[in-house]
Amino acid sequence: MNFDSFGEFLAMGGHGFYVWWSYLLTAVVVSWILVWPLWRRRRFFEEQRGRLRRADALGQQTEVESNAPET
Amino acid sequence: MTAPLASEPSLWVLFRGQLRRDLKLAFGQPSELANPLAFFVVVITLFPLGVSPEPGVLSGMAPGVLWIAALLATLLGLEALFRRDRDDGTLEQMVLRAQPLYLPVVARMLAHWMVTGLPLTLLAPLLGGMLNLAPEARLPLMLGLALGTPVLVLLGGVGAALTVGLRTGGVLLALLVLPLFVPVLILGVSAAELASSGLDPAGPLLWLAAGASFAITAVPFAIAAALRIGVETG
Amino acid sequence: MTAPLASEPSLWVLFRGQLRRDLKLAFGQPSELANPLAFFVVVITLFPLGVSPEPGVLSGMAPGVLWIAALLATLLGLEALFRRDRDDGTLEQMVLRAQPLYLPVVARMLAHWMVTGLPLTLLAPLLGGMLNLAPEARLPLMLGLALGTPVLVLLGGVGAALTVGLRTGGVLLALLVLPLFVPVLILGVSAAELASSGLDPAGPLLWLAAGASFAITAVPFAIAAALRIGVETG
Amino acid sequence: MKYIFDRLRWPDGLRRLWHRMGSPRWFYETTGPWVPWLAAAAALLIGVGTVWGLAYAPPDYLQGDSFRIIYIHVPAAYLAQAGYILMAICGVVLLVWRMKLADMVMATVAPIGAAFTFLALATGSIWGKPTWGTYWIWDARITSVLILLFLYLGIMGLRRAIERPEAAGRACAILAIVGVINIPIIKYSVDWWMTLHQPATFSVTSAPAMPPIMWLPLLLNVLGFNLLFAVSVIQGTRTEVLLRERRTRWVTDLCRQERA
Amino acid sequence: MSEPVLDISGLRCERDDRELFAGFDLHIGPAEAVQLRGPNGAGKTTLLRCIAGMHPEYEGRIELLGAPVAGERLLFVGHRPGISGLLSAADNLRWHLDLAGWRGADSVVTAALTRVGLTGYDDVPCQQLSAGQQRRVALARLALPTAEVPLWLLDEPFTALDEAGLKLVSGLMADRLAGGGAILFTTHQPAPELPGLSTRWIGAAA
Amino acid sequence: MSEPVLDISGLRCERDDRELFAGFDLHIGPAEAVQLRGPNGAGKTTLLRCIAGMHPEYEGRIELLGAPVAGERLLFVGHRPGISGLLSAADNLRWHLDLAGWRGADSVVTAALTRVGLTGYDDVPCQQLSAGQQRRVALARLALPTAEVPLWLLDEPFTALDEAGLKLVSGLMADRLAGGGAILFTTHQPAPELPGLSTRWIGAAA
Ligand code: HEM
Ligand SMILES: Nc1ncnc2c1ncn2[C@@H]1O[C@H](COP(=O)(O)OP(=O)(O)OP(=O)(O)O)[C@@H](O)[C@H]1O
Ligand SMILES: Nc1ncnc2c1ncn2[C@@H]1O[C@H](COP(=O)(O)OP(=O)(O)OP(=O)(O)O)[C@@H](O)[C@H]1O
Ligand SMILES: [Mg+2]
Ligand SMILES: [Mg+2]
Repeated sequence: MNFDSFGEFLAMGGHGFYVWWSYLLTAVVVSWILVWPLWRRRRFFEEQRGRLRRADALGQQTEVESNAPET
Repeated sequence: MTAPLASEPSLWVLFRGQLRRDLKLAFGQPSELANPLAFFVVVITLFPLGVSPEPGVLSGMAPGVLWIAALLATLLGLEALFRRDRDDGTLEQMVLRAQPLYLPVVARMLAHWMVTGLPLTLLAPLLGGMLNLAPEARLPLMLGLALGTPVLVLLGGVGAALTVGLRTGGVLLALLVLPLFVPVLILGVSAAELASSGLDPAGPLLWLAAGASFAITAVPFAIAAALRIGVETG
Repeated sequence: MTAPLASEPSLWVLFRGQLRRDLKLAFGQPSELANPLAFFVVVITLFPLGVSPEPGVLSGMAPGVLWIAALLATLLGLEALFRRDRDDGTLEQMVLRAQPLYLPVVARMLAHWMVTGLPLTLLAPLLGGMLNLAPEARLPLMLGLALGTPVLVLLGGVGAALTVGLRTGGVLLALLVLPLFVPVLILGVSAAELASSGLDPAGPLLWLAAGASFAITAVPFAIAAALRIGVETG
Repeated sequence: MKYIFDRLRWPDGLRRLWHRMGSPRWFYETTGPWVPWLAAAAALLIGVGTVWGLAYAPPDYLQGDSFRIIYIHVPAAYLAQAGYILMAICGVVLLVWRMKLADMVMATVAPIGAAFTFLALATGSIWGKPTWGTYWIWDARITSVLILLFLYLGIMGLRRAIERPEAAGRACAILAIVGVINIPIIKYSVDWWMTLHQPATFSVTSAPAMPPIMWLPLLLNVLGFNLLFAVSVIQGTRTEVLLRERRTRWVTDLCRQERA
Repeated sequence: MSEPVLDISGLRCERDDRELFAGFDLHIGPAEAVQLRGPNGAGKTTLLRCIAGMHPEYEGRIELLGAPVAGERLLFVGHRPGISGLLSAADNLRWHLDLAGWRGADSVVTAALTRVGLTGYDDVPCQQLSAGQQRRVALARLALPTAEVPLWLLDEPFTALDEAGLKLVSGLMADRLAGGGAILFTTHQPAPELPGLSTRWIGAAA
Repeated sequence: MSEPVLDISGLRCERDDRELFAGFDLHIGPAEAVQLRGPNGAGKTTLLRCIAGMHPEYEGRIELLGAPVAGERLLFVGHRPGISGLLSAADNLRWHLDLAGWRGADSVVTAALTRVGLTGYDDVPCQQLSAGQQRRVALARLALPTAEVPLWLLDEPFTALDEAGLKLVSGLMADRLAGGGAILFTTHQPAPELPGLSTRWIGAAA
């Protein structure tokens, strides 16, 4: 451990402001990067669920590309 | 609250409708709001690259650079300002039906300003910082931009309206309009420079304010008249 | 000398035809040849006004200013470069029938260069003189412009082709294209500055020459591919 | 290029793998199980590296404790460039082999790479204040990272502006390729130009040779951020696959399962 | 005969030193429709633009309900659709309402789109509609409340329309006639059946 | 039956998640003309663009004389005229010749303009022509020597044309058929009399 107390650790030898700002910013950006695709994925499933429910309620086959190529 | 048709047409509806339409055309999605902002940062980057990256040199050039960026941004969208509307016939309809034509013209110019002058004014402190602008010059520069960019847009609008039906677009238009921009440029730059040498920038700013109020009231009439001519040709 | 249709289509005819058409569109009358020249004089005037009229400051800035004027001129006409053709369906025909599409693309870019890069290159000694450019820097500046402006036009063409069918024209286009312009700007400016400090400007000029020859051979393919996409959307 | 590639005598297995890799469904189903493991490894590496870097590494003899920003700054700067190159490679694959998956990866990488570019700029300029006394300086590396950010923003803007995903993909591929040719040119020209004006004072390159206790956490963080990048790209691409293939049977079935 | 809505007398117009028409008289009363016919280049569009006030170089007298023509009292649908391809149909129509300063609910836009058979297409950018659908958007203006003006000027309204579209549009025209409006229109196709329709030839020698 | 010029089988195309046509087959032999019919938005223009290679998102097979379609072997006249309004008719046509790399005298341009009844209008900017005259300029391409290609794709060629214009253009089409070409065209108007003409409906339910 390079610091003697937690207060010193926070102070970072007078550079605390800069160091903690950088790390905070990084934390925010990184969590955004990680959460965004998951959020989009959840929203997609919700939408599709709604669509499928509507389609089922109408008693129709959902439109499905029967011969969609796999590549 | 469906009003009967016989009621007096609403000027406010006319203005708001045009503004809404033009903003929709400028920003399809809210994410596109970032484009003008990014554009200004790129333009500013050209100067350290082209002229000199030294903080001392840059800080002297800063007001001029920001103002030249404003001219450039105003010029860039100018050719398309009425051309597309003319081509698809919406300009015709506007000239025919809008009563008075003054209002949609103001709305259109306001929309153009919101893509060019407004973002630049808001970014000015940041861009000034990147160019080492003296801190005391920041506010006068912003004020100058806030007052001067509407004038640029309006003067540009006259040029755009005059050339709307013509073949020679871009270059001729720029040539018409740039000399008109010169006084604004001079006043805006000198406000910032006075402030950075510790003097009072009120003089040029007042002139700019006077120019802006005159331009806002009078120039749209000129644009409207030019548009009528542009529609007749075709 | 009416050739039978079955004869091999002539590439030269294709190239020349496109060039002739584009020049006709750019200069309806010979008097319009003066417009680009006047435009540059006006643009150059903005810098002494906006930044500083002192000869010492100006002469240091001169190469940067001229190069930034070149970027500006290239940008200004860019949005209209393919847009009008797309709107009236001639772009469609070009993509369908031109074989190879490469040639009319080169012709179009050449025409655009003749309105922007060429007049600037020719005017450079005069404009440099107005900005107190060191005499020994004139030739390198001209050479740099002659080699670099074609690259600007070509890179700009990629941006114009990519955005041809889009609503967000001007600003997005500038944003796409300006970062690509950076190396040209740097090399061009540094050639002139090396020369004005008495050093040999051959290095950057050779790089520019290499860049230009690469760009002229390769970039039109990218433009052609982008145009195909632009036509498909319609 | 495709011609040469197709003529080469690839082992059958490799060839099959290449073709299978083109299938979005294959990608979705194969990479699913990877994600938790990758994420765990990333968390571990970054956790250890960061705590080590923040709390245990000794302060720099010149910059004091502000140098601890390096543990995020360098990985971010590195990924900013790697992301763009990845995008351009995907662009080539898309244009030459018409592989839809490449487009989906490209679409996903753009915002992630831009985010890392932004991070590199932000942490760098925050770091600049204590070391150089100013948040912004027109140094070579900084300027070229700024331009890189604009290249990213341009690609993202272009993709948003084009309605048809097919067309958007190819347009972005063209731009990414033109851009990637420019990246080294931009980097070297800026480097050379700015250093012509700015002698070594602000040089970022002359990092003092660090003792292992200082660079080991950096190494851990670089590896960790790489894994993080991978996790994020894989997750993003998986979502993109679902969105683009929403009308195929396998995705509909998947949605039905999700519902149950 | 009731007081004419549109009253043209002694109209003369030339273009490129060629006389298009001279001594041209036309009187259209309320609930009357006139189909203007003539070969390509005869001057039909020019005549409509003269009436709308967008071609001031003519001699003669044009009056709308006894007064000089004012843009707000007529509805002009020209060769150019007056529709922005970048905006959706609903946005375009909303703008047309706004232009007239019309205070009212958006529901009239949906209703107008339904009248021209475009239900469900209201939020697609018009660029992405077929030629006939775009034409229908332009003509949906005829179904807006702001279309209740004394005179309609329609320049080849049936272009690109299929048979169903033609019926819908001629239905709108018939409604306007029933409401006491006057219509002057051009078309090279056989005109639809309309009450009070007459034909007027112009410059038979092109 | 002789070898077909245009051979389409199993064509399927969708737009905005709506299937326009599927399992579409069409074979056009030399000297045959097919009029494509269908309501607005049925997909006629889309089909023509698929054939011309300007709409790549389709499934199925399209062959021109047994090979994939190449732009130089067909002539496409779309909704957009392919004519620049800023240039004169002659310049426009000259450019169309140049595009095909055609080495020959300018006299063919004058001849083509004469064939569509535009004698004397060759040096007016097309912007200043009437709608029908502009359409005629676009169609004058059919009378150029470069129009002697196996397949013509004409999307509503008769728009804005008067009766004389319609005759001239159908005359050009008949000539091409006599020369062994194939024509696929759309129109909502009654089709002109042509030898070897058949009608093909598409997506009757819009
Ligand atoms: C906005 C400002 C800054 C930007 C955009 C920036 C950008 C970069 C880039 C692109 C790298 C290279 C990573 C690689 O090799 O792949 C880097 C590395 C590095 N930067 Fe920064 N930097 C900035 C500010 C700073 C500051 C203020 C310092 C500290 C004085 C600094 C110290 C370092 C160090 C020590 C490295 C690693 C050594 C090396 O690879 O050369 N940077 N930075
Ligand atoms: N650019 C486009 N982008 C997306 N969808 C389009 C586009 N153009 C047309 N569509 C859609 O494709 C469908 C078919 O259009 P198409 O133009 O092929 O019809 P069409 O049969 O030619 O009709 P018309 O008789 O009106 O010309 C329409 O429903 C339209 O909404
Ligand atoms: N913008 C213009 N400038 C100059 N002359 C024009 C312009 N527009 C049309 N003309 C000329 O005026 C004449 C009449 O054109 P107009 O458009 O009125 O004809 P039209 O009867 O509407 O024909 P069409 O049936 O083809 O629409 C034409 O000979 C044309 O050359
Ligand atoms: Mg007409
Ligand atoms: Mg169609």
